[in-house]
Amino acid sequence: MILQSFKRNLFKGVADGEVSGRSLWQEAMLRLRRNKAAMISSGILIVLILAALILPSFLPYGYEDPDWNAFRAPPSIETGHYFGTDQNGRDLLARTLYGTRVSLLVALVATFVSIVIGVSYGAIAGYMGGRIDQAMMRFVDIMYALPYILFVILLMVIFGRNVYLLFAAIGMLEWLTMARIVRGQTLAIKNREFIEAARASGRSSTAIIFRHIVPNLVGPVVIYAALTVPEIVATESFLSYLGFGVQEPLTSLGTLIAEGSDAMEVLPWLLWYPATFLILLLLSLLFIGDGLRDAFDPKDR
Amino acid sequence: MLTYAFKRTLTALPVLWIAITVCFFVLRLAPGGPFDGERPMPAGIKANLDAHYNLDKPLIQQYAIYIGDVLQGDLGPSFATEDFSVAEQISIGLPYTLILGGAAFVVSILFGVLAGIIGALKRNSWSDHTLAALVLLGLVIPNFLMAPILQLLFGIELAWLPVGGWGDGSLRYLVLPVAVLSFPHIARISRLMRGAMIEVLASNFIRTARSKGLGSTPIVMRHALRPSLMPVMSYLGPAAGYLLTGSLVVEQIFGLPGIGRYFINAALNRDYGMVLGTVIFYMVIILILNLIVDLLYAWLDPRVRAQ
Amino acid sequence: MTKLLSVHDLHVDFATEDGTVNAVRGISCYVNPGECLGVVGESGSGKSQTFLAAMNLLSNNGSARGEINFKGQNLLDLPLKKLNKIRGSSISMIFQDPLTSLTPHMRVVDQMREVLKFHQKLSGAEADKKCLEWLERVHIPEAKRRLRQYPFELSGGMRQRVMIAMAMLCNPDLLIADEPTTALDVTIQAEILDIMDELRREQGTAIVMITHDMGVVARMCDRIQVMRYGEYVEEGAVDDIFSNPQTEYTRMLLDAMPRIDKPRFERKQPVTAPSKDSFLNVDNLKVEFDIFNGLFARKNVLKAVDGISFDLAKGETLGVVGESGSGKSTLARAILRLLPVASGEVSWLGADLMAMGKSQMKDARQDLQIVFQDPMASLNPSMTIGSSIMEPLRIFAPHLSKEERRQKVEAMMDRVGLPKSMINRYPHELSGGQNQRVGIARAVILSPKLVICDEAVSALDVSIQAQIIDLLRDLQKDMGLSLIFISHDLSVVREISDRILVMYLGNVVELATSDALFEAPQHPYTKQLISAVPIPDPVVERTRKRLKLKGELSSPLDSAARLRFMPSKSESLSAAQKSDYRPKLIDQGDNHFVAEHDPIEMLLVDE
Amino acid sequence: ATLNLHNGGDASSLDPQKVSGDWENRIVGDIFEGLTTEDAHAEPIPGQAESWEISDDGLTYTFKLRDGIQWSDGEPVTAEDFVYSFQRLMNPETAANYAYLQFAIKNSEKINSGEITDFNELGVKAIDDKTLEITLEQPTPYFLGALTHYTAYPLPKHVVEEKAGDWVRIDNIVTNGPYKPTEWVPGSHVLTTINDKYYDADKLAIDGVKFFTLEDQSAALKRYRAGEFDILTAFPTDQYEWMQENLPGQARAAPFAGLYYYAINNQKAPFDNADVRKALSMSIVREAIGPQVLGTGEIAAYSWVPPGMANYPEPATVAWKDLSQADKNAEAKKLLEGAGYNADNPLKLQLRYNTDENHKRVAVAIASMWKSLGVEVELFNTEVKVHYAELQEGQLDVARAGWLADYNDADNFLNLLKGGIDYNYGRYQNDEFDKLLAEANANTDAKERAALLKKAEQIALDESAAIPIYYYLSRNVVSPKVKGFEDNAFDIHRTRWLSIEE
Ligand SMILES: Nc1ncnc2c1ncn2[C@@H]1O[C@H](COP(=O)(O)OP(=O)(O)OP(=O)(O)O)[C@@H](O)[C@H]1O
Ligand SMILES: Nc1ncnc2c1ncn2[C@@H]1O[C@H](COP(=O)(O)OP(=O)(O)OP(=O)(O)O)[C@@H](O)[C@H]1O
Ligand SMILES: [Mg+2]
Ligand SMILES: [Mg+2]
Repeated sequence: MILQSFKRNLFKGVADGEVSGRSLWQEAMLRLRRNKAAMISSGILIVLILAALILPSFLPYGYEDPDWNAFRAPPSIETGHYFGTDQNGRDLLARTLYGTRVSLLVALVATFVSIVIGVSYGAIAGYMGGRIDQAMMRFVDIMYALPYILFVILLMVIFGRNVYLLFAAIGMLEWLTMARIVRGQTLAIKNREFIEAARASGRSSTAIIFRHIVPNLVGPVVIYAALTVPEIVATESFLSYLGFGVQEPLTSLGTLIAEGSDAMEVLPWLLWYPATFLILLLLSLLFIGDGLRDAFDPKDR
Repeated sequence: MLTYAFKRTLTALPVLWIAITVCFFVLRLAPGGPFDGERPMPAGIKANLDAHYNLDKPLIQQYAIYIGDVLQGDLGPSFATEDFSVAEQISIGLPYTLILGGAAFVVSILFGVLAGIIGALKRNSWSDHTLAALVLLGLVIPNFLMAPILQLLFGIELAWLPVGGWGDGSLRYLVLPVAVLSFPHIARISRLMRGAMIEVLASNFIRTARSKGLGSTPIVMRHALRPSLMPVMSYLGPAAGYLLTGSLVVEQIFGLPGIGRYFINAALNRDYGMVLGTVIFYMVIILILNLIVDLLYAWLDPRVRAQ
Repeated sequence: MTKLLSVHDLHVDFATEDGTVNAVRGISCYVNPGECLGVVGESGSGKSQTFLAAMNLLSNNGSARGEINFKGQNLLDLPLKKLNKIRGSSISMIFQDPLTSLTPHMRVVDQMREVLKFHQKLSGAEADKKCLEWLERVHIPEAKRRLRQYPFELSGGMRQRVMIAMAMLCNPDLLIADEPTTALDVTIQAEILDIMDELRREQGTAIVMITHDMGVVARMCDRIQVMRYGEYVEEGAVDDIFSNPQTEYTRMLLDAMPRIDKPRFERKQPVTAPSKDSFLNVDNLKVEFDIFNGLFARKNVLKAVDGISFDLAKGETLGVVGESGSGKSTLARAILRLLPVASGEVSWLGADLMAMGKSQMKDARQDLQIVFQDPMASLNPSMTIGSSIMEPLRIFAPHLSKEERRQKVEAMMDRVGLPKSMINRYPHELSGGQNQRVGIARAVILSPKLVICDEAVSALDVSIQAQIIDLLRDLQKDMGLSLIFISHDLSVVREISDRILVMYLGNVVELATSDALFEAPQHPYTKQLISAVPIPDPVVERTRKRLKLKGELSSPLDSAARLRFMPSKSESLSAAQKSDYRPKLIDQGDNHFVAEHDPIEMLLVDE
Repeated sequence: ATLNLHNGGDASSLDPQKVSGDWENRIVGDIFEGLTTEDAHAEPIPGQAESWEISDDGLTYTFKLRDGIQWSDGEPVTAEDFVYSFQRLMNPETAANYAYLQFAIKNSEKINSGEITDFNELGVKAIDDKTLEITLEQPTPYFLGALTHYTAYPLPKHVVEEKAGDWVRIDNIVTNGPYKPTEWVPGSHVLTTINDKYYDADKLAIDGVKFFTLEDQSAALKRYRAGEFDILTAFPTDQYEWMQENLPGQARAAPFAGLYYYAINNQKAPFDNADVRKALSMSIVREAIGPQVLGTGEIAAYSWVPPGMANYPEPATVAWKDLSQADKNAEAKKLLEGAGYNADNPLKLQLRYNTDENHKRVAVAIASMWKSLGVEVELFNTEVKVHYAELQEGQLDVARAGWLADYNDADNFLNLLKGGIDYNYGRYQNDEFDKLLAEANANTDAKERAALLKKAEQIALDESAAIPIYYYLSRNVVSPKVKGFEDNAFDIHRTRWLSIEE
């Protein structure tokens, strides 16, 4: 028919055929790059990570051995203790950098665990609904109420002390709220018509959950994930303090700050350097989280 | 709706029972007992204590005794504070906790939601980022650091507020602990709110609302707020739980008599009765809160109710 | 006469990851007070965006240049405060997408009331009264109850009418109506158009009518503006354009229009008589919804589909028509098991569809596809349309390579008239008609055996509509595709269907071959429908008379309403009997089924 | 004026037979009074008893109660109240966790373990209302001191019998000390006021005490600085220097009868080798710990018994005490090599400590000292319950422990190394040592007894049975307006002796 002849490129700005399919992920990365706050944050994060990974090998002092000549020494260029030393005469810069490593690792792994478990669990509960949902959410309620410290103690007794267990333990704690949030969103999304459309086209429940619902949850998930990081760092330092986490002479930023906060006025450097690191780290992560949310929102260009 | 609430209440009982059972046995599996400590005691004395608290009986029997007591409304004794039963201790601490946690809850929601809305409306502007950084500082500074900083600043340097304690329970004594308690929640709520609000503001029905000539306040309050509250609401259940069971750190630093300290200390002290008591208490609170949240979902989105 | 609204050299651009999209490129037009301007043109040509720009409602990535003058003010650079005084009171707009355009968590009444409150400081009972009045004017049955309902509880057409009522609440000077009647059946459409006309005549309201339905244009408009590719094609008084189109494109638009007063374009050889038990058999299907009002109220049962039976043969097209809310979409969903069915059977290729297990059902779905009524809502907002179209391939043709899939998707996009460059767009970045085509592409990409089209072409201009219909016909010819074609547009239904089923309140009132139905409609309701179809010819249209039947607007909750066409019976039955009685479907021979009814003379409104 | 006192932990009870912490001692010691009580220097002085006689064999004590002593409800305090209290203390059903402190009393241990069920067999008798006779198992030179302990406080028989377990409730409780409790909010505070029935009530300068529960020492210091507290019973060690500068004369770190030590597993190879133990002990730079690591100047411990214990003039010391650290290290290295450890085959050990900032610091410092000896140390921190549960089972290489004197006697410390008891964590076993302790305790002559104990101590030290590290310091902060606060080795400061000057 004549209609065929009307086909013509509608858009002069866009050359037809040159456009290839792009995933939400690729697109999000493109957009993230335009978010100033997120990019500055990424820069800070990268600098911190690189410093934590590379710098220690160039330092005059290690993180574990006391300098018997410099206990509680304030920061100084001459002595080479650029951030000063702690009550055991250990170089704070080295300890801060190692602490950053540990905290980053814990945050990363625990966040990952909490996202994976929380998202799947919450989405499944929300989508399945009814009894399954009730049962699954009551389980979460129970987990909230049980004193997790006890479980950590038990885990340590059963499996012995190791850092991976710590990661898992913290992750196990943090997924609960993630699951609740995801479930709440799922409840709202599953009634939308496009889910019905997906069912009509033969998608299995699993595929609907993971291909249709979860991508629409990216916003809250990314944001909440970023929000859990500070909590994870704090929990880690508490568990470490009780002896369930990383052990001396290793340390973490949370632990350094907890120790430093007691001597805030006397040995201020013990607090402010690690605190600066931590605050920079966490703020960057949070801003990146916000940026990622914006980037993943197709309606928000 | 009512039937739903009723059904949920019924299912709460088995859930409680499971929680108690799991906790009971986990508690006993953990190494260390209530009477271990810096001060060792001779075996004879320990045997007397065990007998006194039925700890010498087989575990199953202890369990049966405990469940029997609970069914009669008796949460048993606490090892750490012998003059008060578990139930008494919880009831003594509860008013303090309710006031503190309740105030923090309200403050968190108010400021969190407000900051979130502002963030969404001024998205990615200079003011959004500054506000975000400020609010987020409350989250990234851990409470065990935030509390002493505020104490130093407002209690000692400026001497505006008392450093700690409950005093006569007047507002002056509440300001700092409530602030420390609510900062992280304000931050979380505001971020969740901002994200959801941005998403909602881009929807078609907001376009309709704008086409009606509504200003941004009615658009936000009437059209955008409720759907954006969804993730916040999901978070509120747990958050209220945390706040009501208080925070160990805040209570310890400010020397407040709430019940938050039991939740970790009892476990660390292996104060079996107290741990189980707090678990039951916490469980009830959580079940109630989450029921409320689930009912509120239906208010936020009527399509959920139709289910 | 001073112009009320004049657009001068308007450009609308959208920034996308694939470059800038120039959606509107230098449009100029105007409307005079009390005038009705018809805006027609190809789907995606920028009709909606032009007027969204005027309302300052472009989406985030869009920007407008040029000049839009309203009563001497340039709307494009008016401060928000002033603009808000105008929006909703002096200018109001009816959006194309009624499903997503109402706030889901607010009751209808609350959404309507706030307009009055903001612009006229009206509230309380007075406001309620006005809202109710308007809902009644747009013929929403049981308006009082509907006021208290949430949008998702209304059918597509009802939502659209709520939008319309809301837009007219403040007696605006300018009403921009973007496809205001696509989801309405012809009778209601006619009523709505009457109301608009009345408004125009009595209050001097100017109307911009964006539509694909040349019949509507012919009826309503004084002038027409034709658009294509974001540009102006032609403009002129309606009679001139219809009688003497200047451009090829306009002529084509007019020619491609199916008309019920002319013979069908292309006779297909009638399919062999439907063989029972072969393909799709629907037997006494019922769907019920529980309706709750408030926390403590008793629930009511709404019988949305109330015992429908029909058979469909391979390669056959069954048209389904009926007033808005009569249960067409619900029927479609029920057949596909997207809704719990109260009772009844659906057998598919001899197997009981309702009893199928998971994997069987999945296999069946490969051959059973649906195009949803609301194109936007049925697309995953976080998926590009490319992947939405590709999705069935991912499920049922996993053996294909990525590249092969992409080629297939592009080929399909091409066949439904979507440029390949749109592959990375998200649903909200497309026009209504473009989204609808995405839905169609997704449904037919697997060459299924049955496609249910729920208002599948309502948002398409005639040329694209014809293209889609051709596509469906080709599929029918090549693969023996069967269609259930739900539409309010009777001309299109007639054009495409072999048989047509007429629904009223969840029941069948007439079922016959297309020709039989249109040439010799039997049921008064069918007759009324056909008489209300607008004809795209201003001269003919203005002189046509429509049948008007007696009786109240009917509600599916009112079980006696089924006897609307049998007042004689209704009088002889007790209340209880009334609610159980269903008019019987009587075979008139020749596969023509008609429900019991009184003679039409008894039903006509005396004039 | 009311004294605002930072009391640390939350009191678990006001029943003197149920408590066990020093924070509880501060409260119950103010509201009850035993036969003897402490003066401002924590030395025993007459309390409810105005005088006493001790039989020559040191086994029988006869106490004469003061005239007119009364419970706070006006009932007289009688000898019978004391008999009742001691019987209740030993009653297994009471499950008093500190009952063993009075095991010197005849038959008490047997009653407590249920061996004797007739409480009248207990060596505590009322001769008449005013006269009380206590018989001991064996002569116990520190017994008068032990009677100041809260386990020896009388209980109001008339109230306890009537109200049973509820007698301690704030509405019911009746006391005989200078103060009586009037308010108790668990987790917050206990408030006391003057008991005007107390015999010295008119001499009390302070109207009452508010004992605040507050475990966070930094927070307590802040409240002190804000004037909310008058006395802190602990402070963070890091703040010591700062306080000396900014709150001159207010922070007090005084010698305290307590030992901080590392238990070392005498049963497990290679620590069963005395040379290995000795090497580890020698290489610790004790002088660095107190002043440098902790910053409060704790005194290095080379003996097992802290200096200044009553009837124990001079503790034994390790032989190598006065060597220079270099020599000590050289010697230690040699000893380790002798035991087969060198750079290729380093000694490996796990050092356990329970959760605490100071324990951690000490462990870190000592680990690095050992490291310089070529020892590989794994630091192992656990929460206190697990720590002690596992220590009692003997699961350790080297582990931190500490002991604060219950009563003023060397025997209290030496007991920690006695064979066959649970809290000899290192499972040190030396028959000679055990024999000497038994002999000493049977000896009524204070000098001879001291010599025997010292001999035992020397044996343990020579064998490096455990590793003493430092002697505790008591840490208090006292507002300048509080007068009468005397530092003492037991860190007991009864409110009776204090006054506030505005
Ligand atoms: N947010 C956006 N981003 C990019 N392109 C857009 C966006 N919104 C609309 N477009 C494009 O602008 C063009 C004009 O859209 P518009 O909605 O005005 O079409 P229309 O004429 O109303 O079509 P229809 O009749 O199908 O509704 C379309 O091609 C559409 O793809
Ligand atoms: N989820 C629901 N809850 C309650 N009522 C519903 C629901 N969905 C549909 N209905 C009601 O069922 C009836 C039939 O609706 P349906 O959507 O099938 O109508 P329709 O024939 O498709 O109308 P339209 O032409 O306007 O789209 C209507 O009265 C509608 O209000
Ligand atoms: Mg449009
Ligand atoms: Mg429909």
